Amino acid sequence: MSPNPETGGAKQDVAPSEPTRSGALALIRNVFVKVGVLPFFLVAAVVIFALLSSSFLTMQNMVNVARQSVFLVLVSMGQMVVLISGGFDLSVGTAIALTSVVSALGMVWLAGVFPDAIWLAIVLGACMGFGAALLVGLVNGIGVAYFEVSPFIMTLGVSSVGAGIALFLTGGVPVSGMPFVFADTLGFGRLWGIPAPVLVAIVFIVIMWVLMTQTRLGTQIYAVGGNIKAAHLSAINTKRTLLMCYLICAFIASVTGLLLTARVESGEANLGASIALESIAACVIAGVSLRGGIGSVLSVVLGAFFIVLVQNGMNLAQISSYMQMVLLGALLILAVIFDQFRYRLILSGG
Amino acid sequence: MSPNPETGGAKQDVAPSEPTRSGALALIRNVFVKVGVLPFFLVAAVVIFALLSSSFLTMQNMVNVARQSVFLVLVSMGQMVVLISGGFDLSVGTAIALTSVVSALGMVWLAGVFPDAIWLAIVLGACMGFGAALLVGLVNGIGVAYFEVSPFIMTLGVSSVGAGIALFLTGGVPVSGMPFVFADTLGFGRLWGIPAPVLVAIVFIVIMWVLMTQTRLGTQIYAVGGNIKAAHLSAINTKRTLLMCYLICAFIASVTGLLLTARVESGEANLGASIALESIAACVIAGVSLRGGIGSVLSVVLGAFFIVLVQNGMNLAQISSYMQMVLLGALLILAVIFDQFRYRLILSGG
Amino acid sequence: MDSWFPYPAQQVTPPFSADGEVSDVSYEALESASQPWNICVSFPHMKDAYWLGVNYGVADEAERLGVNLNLVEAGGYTELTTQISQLEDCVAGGAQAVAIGAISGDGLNNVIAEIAAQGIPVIDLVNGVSSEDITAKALVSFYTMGAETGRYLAEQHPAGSDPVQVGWFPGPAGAGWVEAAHQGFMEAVEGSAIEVLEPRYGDTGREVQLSLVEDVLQANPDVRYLAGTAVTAEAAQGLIRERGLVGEVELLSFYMTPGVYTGIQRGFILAAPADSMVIQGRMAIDQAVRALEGEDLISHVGPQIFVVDPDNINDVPRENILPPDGFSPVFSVEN
Amino acid sequence: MSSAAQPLISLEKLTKRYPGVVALNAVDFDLQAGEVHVLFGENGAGKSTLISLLAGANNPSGGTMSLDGQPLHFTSVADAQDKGIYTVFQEFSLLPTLTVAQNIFMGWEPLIGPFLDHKTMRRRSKEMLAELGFDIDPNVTVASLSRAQQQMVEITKAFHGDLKVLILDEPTASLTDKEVDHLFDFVLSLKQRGVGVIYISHRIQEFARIADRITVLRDGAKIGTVAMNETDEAALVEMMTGRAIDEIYPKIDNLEGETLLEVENLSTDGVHGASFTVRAGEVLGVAGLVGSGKSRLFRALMGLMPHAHGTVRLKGQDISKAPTAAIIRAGMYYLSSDRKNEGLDLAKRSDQNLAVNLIMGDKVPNRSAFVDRKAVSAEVLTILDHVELSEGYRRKVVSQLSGGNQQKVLFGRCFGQHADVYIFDEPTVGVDMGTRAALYLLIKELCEAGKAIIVISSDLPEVMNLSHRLLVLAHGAVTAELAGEDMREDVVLKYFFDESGAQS
Ligand SMILES: Nc1ncnc2c1ncn2[C@@H]1O[C@H](COP(=O)(O)OP(=O)(O)OP(=O)(O)O)[C@@H](O)[C@H]1O
Ligand SMILES: Nc1ncnc2c1ncn2[C@@H]1O[C@H](COP(=O)(O)OP(=O)(O)OP(=O)(O)O)[C@@H](O)[C@H]1O
Ligand SMILES: [Mg+2]
Ligand SMILES: [Mg+2]
Repeated sequence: MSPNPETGGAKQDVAPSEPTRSGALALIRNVFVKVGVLPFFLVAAVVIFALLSSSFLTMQNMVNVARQSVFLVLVSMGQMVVLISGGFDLSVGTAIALTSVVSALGMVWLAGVFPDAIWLAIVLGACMGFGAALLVGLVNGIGVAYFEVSPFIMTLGVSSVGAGIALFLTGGVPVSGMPFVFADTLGFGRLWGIPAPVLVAIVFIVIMWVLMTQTRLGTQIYAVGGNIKAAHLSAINTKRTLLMCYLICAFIASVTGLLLTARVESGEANLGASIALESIAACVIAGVSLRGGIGSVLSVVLGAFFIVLVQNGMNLAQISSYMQMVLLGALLILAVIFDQFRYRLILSGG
Repeated sequence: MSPNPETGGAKQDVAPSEPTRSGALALIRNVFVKVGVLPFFLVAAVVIFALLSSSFLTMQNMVNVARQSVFLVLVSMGQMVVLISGGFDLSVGTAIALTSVVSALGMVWLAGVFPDAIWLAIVLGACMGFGAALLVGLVNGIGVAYFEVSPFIMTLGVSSVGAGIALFLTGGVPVSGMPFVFADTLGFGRLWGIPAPVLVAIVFIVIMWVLMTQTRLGTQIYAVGGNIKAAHLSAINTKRTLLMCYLICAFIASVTGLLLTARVESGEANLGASIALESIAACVIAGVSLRGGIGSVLSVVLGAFFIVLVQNGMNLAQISSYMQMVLLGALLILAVIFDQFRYRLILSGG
Repeated sequence: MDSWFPYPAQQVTPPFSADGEVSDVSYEALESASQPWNICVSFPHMKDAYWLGVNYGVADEAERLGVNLNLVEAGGYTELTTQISQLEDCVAGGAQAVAIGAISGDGLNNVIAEIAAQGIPVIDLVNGVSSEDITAKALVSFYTMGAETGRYLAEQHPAGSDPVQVGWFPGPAGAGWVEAAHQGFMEAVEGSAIEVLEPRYGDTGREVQLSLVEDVLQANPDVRYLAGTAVTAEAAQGLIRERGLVGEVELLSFYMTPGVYTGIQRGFILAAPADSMVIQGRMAIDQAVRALEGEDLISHVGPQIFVVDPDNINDVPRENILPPDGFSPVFSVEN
Repeated sequence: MSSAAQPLISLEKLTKRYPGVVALNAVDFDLQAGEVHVLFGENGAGKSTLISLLAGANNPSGGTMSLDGQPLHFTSVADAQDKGIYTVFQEFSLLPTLTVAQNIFMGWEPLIGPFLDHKTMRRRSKEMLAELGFDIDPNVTVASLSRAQQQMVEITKAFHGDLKVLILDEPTASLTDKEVDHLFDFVLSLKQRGVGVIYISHRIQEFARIADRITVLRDGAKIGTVAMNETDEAALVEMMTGRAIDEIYPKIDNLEGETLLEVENLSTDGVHGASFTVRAGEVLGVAGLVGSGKSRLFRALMGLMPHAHGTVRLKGQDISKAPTAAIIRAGMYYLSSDRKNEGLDLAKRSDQNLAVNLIMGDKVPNRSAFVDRKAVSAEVLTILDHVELSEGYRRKVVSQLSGGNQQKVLFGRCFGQHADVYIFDEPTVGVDMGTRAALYLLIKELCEAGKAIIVISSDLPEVMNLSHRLLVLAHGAVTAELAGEDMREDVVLKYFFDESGAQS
């Protein structure tokens, strides 16, 4: 039977049936059906890159990959929330840039005002950054939920406005002179040998997992994305739920912005320019549906990590950057094709 | 009645009821309900910019605006076709870049081979460019229609692959040395005082209007985007239809690429970098639904024209670049809010 | 092949200071490296002829000296985080020295400090960073380039002469080199008869710059000069011809590309300062090898800037200021 | 029922306007505690509109509502639920991507601290489903259920402990007798507990079993309220339509023409070895319980199910491997039971929906790539007349039509092209009696014109009255093929429960 649009719909949690044949092949097939293609891709990538470059599997590089992936992992989780609600957030990059610029300006200014209370300056400055990003989320949320503007245009518009403001605030010049201790702690600090940004990411992964699977709000977000009319009829405050999604996404982007600012030790208006598309891509290859209602935190973390890992591996393997573009594009497509294939296996009672 | 998700759905062609009150206000209201907010925004923009800058309403500037808008208008029409089919095309920029690079390389090479048949070299070179772009469309279409890959990832991936190839072909250096007559004709030529690109755009507007409203293929595209399963049950070859959409979009992008190449007189791998999002924005403010099935050619033309007109006006009014970003973003949002408002008016029997 | 050195250069003392003393020197490079060092070079992007020129410089110099080269590019001036990751990856991949064409003047300081702390020499290439931890700088600042361009104009229209309008197109808003060039340009024309119009920021894509130019011509019919990125100048040539404004509106670019070079040759572009990006690339590799081998090095140096205009264009050695025709990017050199 | 008691709910001059229509025109209505009050009326009469106001899903344009004498103003469905008013919606309120258990507990999830108690949720929903006699696994996603099964979940969702008023909008539209019996038992037990029930249905024969009073609506206005024991079906129908309908099932001649469709050993997921034939000029009925595989058998035949095997011959030509579009062009037409997901383009107008089929089909000569708009429009009008869709609805967006009127549009799509075999999957779900009679006449016309007709329905009287032969399915297998005298309800029911021992 030729594939037909029937099977093109949303993914479903159909439990795979018992293994019908024995052997390793059947095992692989079962694992594939259960967890999807990303783990396989990850393993394959690790093996290939380890063969291509001896420095790939070193401790130092693993720490690098972990730290590099933090930003995309975080933003992708926020993006996921919005995507599950049936929306889109193209303004995550702007939220990052605004956080960076505002918190840097804030810290520099406050450090001048309270030279003896550096930590106070840092915390207040960070809060100003959060405030700016939450404002972005609030405007997005109000537009989408209450004015029913298409999320695409709403977040694109806000992103343009926000970028203009960030550039205006700095005149395009990076804001430097932030307290050293800020970068030393959030950017380079380590606890039990683990870089601080990685710790922050782990905390957020746990929080987001709990939020999406163990709380009412999580269920409501899935519900609103699944079918907003039905959610409305199911006594869900759809507007409030949508607003929450954009706020959550902006907040996570803001945390990312702060971590990035600590990492680069300056407030930059150009941070995060391409992260919106990248985070959506990470979500989609992790099986999040752009029509809403479907997606899981752990897959998204894996999806984002996979993208960063592949970029790292290709850099180490000294693959030319034009070739990297070709390979990465092809990999994204391949991942989704395999996922589609898995879905067919499930449908056929794999 | 409080707004509720019921009304949040797609836009609909509900015929407005009779005017219930007299006077100019009622007339405006009726026109607004009938044709949407874009014409009003356009008029407002023209008036404001004419006041702000004396050179805005000159003949020469109008010709400028017409010519500048050609590119976005064309690409937006192609994007519209894909959006109506329920998809997304993020690779229009890459199709443009590939066309530019390939046709320029082709023309330069062929002009060397047939120095006496320059027009042959130009036509063959252009065909090579079309071929490259159609390949992009074909891959997109096959991925989306036959492998059921999410259009977002498919076109994003293809866009990355294509950009890599375009850069690889040129090393990022513009391809110069194209036959002068090519640029003189397609880029700067005029017929009856109208710039050649504008003529091409007009021809395509007519073709696209006929395609979408008068042909079976058009009907099929709307049907597939409206409800792909229902279309499947109406004996529509949904896969072929989807494939056609991506081919059409790539072809129009390719024509745009050729016009741009003539305009800038060189083959550039950087052309069209931001046009994917811009064209989607133009479509959305023109009322095209990102969920598919809804959209009209003439509104999209208006939407794209509006964006370009505003950019031109702001440039003439010497509005600073940062401020322009803020204003344009706000305008996009406003346009969609008004459109939503119009939809409510229609619903409330306006 | 003739060796490229000695090359007229300018040294800044004390090194790395913004307002240090500039003195002319003659730059001498090593004949060859003692062993095939692994050198990593990081670019903001590899999408235009300017960076292709630098690419040519570093690749050819690595070849000549007999060292290994790995080149990474971040994909654009908005990709600061990518550049940081790439630098980390370079070091993890075994680079013994790195040369950086920085995206941000401040944003890379941390990663540079980390790299330097591992004893790896860091060379600041072309764009300039504010870090104290670098080993050497091989660059001509874009501030100077902007200033050279401004000075060229200011000299022709000194204070007191008839005021003239200049349209100014610095490039994408927020990029470090753009802001530097902008600052240099504005300071150089200050006090002269030059009136600079509202700067028109925009991506260095041709169609974007073309629209900006069209709009400025429209809004300011009296404009006399258009100065800006190379893309601006290249894109504007056709427009000026089409409008019949040749001779009435002159074009300037604040850096050199093959297109600008041809434009100057044909007389469509008035002038552009040459920063010899090929030589900057060569110097960076030479400095890296010197640092690795413990040789003396001039820690803050750049090729001498000169303004190319139709008068001198035929005397300028093209291979020093532009990539050769037909050169395609080299991402890795193995020796 | 004593009229002296204060009504549980009373509506006065309740009005709801939509653009161009007054969906509800100053309707008075009251509901007593422990009463089942039926709302009855043609498609588009305003029944669903009335209950949407009571359910908090919509705001009235005028009039007042009160509960226990207290005025009611809802801002949301949650509001109404807080006051004990729960609704089973005609257009379901289910979230397709969530599990059955999550759907049932949507909004009142059991918590441990701030966190969801998934275990209790699963256990309780299993119990609730069992209580209502619905055989559904609470852990599967709603999207994977058939329409009838979704209906069951929708019903289960409304049964809360603190129920005061229960509103049921066509809950039995896709159910078979077995589930209906359970549901009615349950409604009667609620009634005993003093819950007020508003019940909407087009199945008039159900009223005698549960109704106390019946209110009839027509064109948004109230025609009257009558006590069940003082009226009969004929009177109700006349109140509803304004005219008498004597016989809704027509007598269809059996032409016994040549064999058009031969199915041999067709199997797919949930269908095992089905074999049967259909001849030109006859109506083949298909009956079976919810989930027995009625739909899947014919979906497989249309090429809509993955991994189907067996042979299907249409007019002697093997079509078992052909894609759906080719099967349709070869002369088969399938009317889906799921009008929302695969039947209609909800965002388009009724006439636009019909035009698609005409443009794709061969009824209107669309010779070149261009569409003959005039011919198509003319044909659309004819079809709309056929299915009795009133003028006012023809240029309306389908999502704004009442459920029954949507079904009419869907039915109209089958006249878009010529076909030899028509498969109607639940063709009259939610359609009022008058229109059903008209649709049956259309089926009769098709059949007597020599077409082969297959009617799949969970409404047993419907299939038994229309068909010449009846195929009974149980657990995915054909358990009986009945004709003539054997087509009796008791015989059919026997095979429903798989007495032949077909594999499952
Ligand atoms: N959202 C809406 N927008 C506009 N008109 C609507 C909307 N919803 C319903 N209507 C109109 O209101 C009227 C009453 O519809 P309603 O759904 O209440 O009918 P009903 O009695 O439930 O019919 P059925 O038996 O077919 O379900 C119809 O004319 C319908 O077209
Ligand atoms: N489109 C579908 N995709 C996946 N599973 C489906 C689909 N439609 C039905 N099912 C499954 O098939 C079973 C019902 O089969 P089918 O629809 O053939 O039964 P039916 O006899 O027509 O019953 P109903 O009265 O529920 O329509 C259900 O268990 C349901 O989960
Ligand atoms: Mg109804
Ligand atoms: Mg069924």
